[in-house]
Amino acid sequence: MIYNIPFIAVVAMIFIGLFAVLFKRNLVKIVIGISIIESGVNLFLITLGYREGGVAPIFTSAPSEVVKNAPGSMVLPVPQALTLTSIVIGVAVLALMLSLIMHIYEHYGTLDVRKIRGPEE
Amino acid sequence: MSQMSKIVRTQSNIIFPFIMIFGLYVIAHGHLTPGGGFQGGAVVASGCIMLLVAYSSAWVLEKIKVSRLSVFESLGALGFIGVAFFGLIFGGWFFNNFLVRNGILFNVVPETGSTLSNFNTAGVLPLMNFAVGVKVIAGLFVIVLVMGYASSLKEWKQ
Amino acid sequence: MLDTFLKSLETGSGFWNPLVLGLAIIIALLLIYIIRGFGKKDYKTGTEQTKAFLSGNPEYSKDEMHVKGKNLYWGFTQALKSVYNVLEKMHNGNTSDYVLWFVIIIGVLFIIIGVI
Amino acid sequence: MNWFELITLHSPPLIVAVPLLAAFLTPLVSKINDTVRNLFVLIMLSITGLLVLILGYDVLTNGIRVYVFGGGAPLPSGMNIPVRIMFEIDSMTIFMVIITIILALISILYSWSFMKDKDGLDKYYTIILLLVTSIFGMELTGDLFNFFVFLEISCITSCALIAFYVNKKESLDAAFKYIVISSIGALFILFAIGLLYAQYNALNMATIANAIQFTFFDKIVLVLLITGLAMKSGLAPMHMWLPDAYSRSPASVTFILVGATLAGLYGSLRVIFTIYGNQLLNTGFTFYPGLIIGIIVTALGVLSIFIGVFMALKRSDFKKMIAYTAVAEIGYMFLAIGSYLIGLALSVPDNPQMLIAGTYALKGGLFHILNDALDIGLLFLVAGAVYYATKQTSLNSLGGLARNMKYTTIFFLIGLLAVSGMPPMNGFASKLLIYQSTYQISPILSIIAIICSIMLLAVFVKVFQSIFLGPEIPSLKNVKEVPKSMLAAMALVACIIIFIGLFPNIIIDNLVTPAAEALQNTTTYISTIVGGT
Repeated sequence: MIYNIPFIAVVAMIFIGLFAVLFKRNLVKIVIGISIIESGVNLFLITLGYREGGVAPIFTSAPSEVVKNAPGSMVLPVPQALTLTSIVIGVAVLALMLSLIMHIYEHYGTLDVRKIRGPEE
Repeated sequence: MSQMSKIVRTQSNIIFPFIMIFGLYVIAHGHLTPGGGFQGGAVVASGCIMLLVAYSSAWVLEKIKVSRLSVFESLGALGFIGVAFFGLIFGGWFFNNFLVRNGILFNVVPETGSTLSNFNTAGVLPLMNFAVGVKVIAGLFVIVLVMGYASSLKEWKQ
Repeated sequence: MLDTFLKSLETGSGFWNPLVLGLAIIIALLLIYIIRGFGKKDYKTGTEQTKAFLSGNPEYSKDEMHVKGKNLYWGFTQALKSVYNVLEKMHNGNTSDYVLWFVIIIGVLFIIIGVI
Repeated sequence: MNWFELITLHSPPLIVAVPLLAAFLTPLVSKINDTVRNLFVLIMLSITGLLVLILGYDVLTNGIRVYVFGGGAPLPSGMNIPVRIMFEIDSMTIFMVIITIILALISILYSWSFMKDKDGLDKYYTIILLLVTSIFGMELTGDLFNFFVFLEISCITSCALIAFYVNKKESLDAAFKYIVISSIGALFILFAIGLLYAQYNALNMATIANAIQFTFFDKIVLVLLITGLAMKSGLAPMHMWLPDAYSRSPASVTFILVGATLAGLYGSLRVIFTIYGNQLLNTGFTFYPGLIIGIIVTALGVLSIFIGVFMALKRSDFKKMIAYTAVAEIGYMFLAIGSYLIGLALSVPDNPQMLIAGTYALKGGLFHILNDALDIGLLFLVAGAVYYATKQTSLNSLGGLARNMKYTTIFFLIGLLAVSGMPPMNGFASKLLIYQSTYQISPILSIIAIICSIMLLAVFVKVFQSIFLGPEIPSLKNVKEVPKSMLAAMALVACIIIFIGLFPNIIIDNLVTPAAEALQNTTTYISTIVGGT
């Protein structure tokens, strides 16, 4: 049970983020919602790699008995690499969205998502 | 537009070198300990952003040109892809780790279970970390600099 | 070499050879040219003979004569107004609603694929 | 002999690396001169095109290629699964890569004069090259996480390009919608990839396809991946970002964005046919999974044909009409793919005609990818030319342009005939394949497809009448023909369209049929990568 709590947190974070994106009207809050979804997915990836009692996945610095006796007792490194990459991408997306919001506020004078639409043509 | 109080500026002056050194350490030891180009670059860039907050973006823009930072960003990316191309030229495969074992630098293959003290390992990874670090420092700093400048312009207009 | 260019396209239950159709188009163009040749060539430009005839009404200015985009298919869109009302409501320009459609599709597919 | 083999060996990473290198060199090169920068971008993309041709020839003659980053065999000693990043190239990849390089080259050629007087052009070229890189990466990679990374790069760069007209508020609006929707879709795709990794401990597509069991989690993954990628490719009812994004970006950008959406389509093809390819006829369920996926995909395809055509008929903005038409064309492809899946599922006991009909549908759908990219692209280029000459795209204020813009009119006529599937053009060949094969699956599908195709013709007759025909409007008296580089780009596309239209067999035999076979033979794909060592 105790090991399922991170997964529950993942689902909860994704739903909180979706709630913010779907029902909040402020653009900045929508962006925050996307950020929360992203954190949930990252938490999911990190949780996947967790092993009970595992050591950090640095091969050369692991205690020698761990390497010899139980090579599987390291935390998986691949999900951590995936999470890092995903965080980097998230930073780029966040910066892009925030700069777009700045321009949008300049042109529309509002941050209400219902009022930000192009002309009907 | 306006700068923050003298206390804040002095504090950031004191703390700035330490942040710089820590960030550069994270970049340099990326192949030995957790961390690497992006993390260290983010630390260094946040140190620069601290200065930006304390001294206002207009002051920073007087000291640093955005176009020069863009050049640095391009150079970082070029360094990364260039190392990959060197792998193709010297090692025979794209992204080949051509320095390990028979290179001039970073050529040692450490024993399993040894300490983390040997800096001279891991082949091209330190070079790539360095390139990514340069790119991230320039990129993140440019983003926040331009954003801060744009918002300060708006305040100034009003 | 020529074979590959002249081969006709098999479509499972039929075939299609664009070159045959190209030949037909050329023949049709020739026929059109011949029929055009029967027309009278001795009309005089600049007189009543080349003016547009609008049942005796005077000709409007060039701007008003042009049938604009909004005038075309008016009857069609008017007849299918109920369909268009729904469609216009779908494309309301609201980002949250667009994301909602995405979430709805995920939910529906979960139900369909998860049940089997 | 040596250098050619070397280039052939290393062409897969170079196809991605050369535009990437060019992208980061462009800001440095543009310090010299504008002309030098344009030439540099064009030359770098031409080199990429050459590499694509070399790789294509190699793959089409010798079969599937695998390139391992860092070198060596795919599997290091003592491992059962590939742990390195790999590029896996089969005929389907080659087909998509060729489409992408055509789009990229023509777009760069077009933007030479189209974007001439704009600011920030060095960044524009950088981002466009990054977008091309990411599309190539999505198509070449054999690694799911890599696919996600390239997908996100394409989202970010497309968003930046859509917002190129920063001073127009509607393009900012479109870009914001696009980045919100596509980043949420991409996050769900990442979640699905994490689920796959949790179950099978692998990120390589072939390894996952080899091990996949179609458990409950696999169903979730299937739903998330298909929905996310279909959203990226603009399938109804998740297409709403597409008309906004297409109609409010510069025409040269839109031309490449078509390629980006088609890369999303390619991703969903990979998911259905490669990752889930062995599970389509899994007998452990009430229905075959392939049948269910096929019905869903077909239904959504028909829906997007319907919505695209109906919305296009009422619009009064030139670019928006074409954008909705693009939605309809995407629907045709999904209709063909769904028909193949239905035919495959129906053929199982003893009904082989269904499989044959389905295979023709698949061929038609794949052929339509190429045709759609060219036709829709040509129409967008024409729309860009009209905008360049008159500074407006509303049908209500244009008219009589055929007098001053003869060549543009001819190119528009070609695009019109091609996109609505009129006989001598390429659109007809692929649509005929789709009609005839879907008729055998279900007659209603093909009837809807034909009627909507006729309505597409009606849409563009409206455009042709109100923009190019009619009396000369006084305010447009001084309109001039567009510059030569734009005309050359449009002429190139038009020539390719007519060539494919006249000799469809050459494309079908050499590119489309190998691609369809590559998609159908999942086992070959898996055994080349996993079973090879």
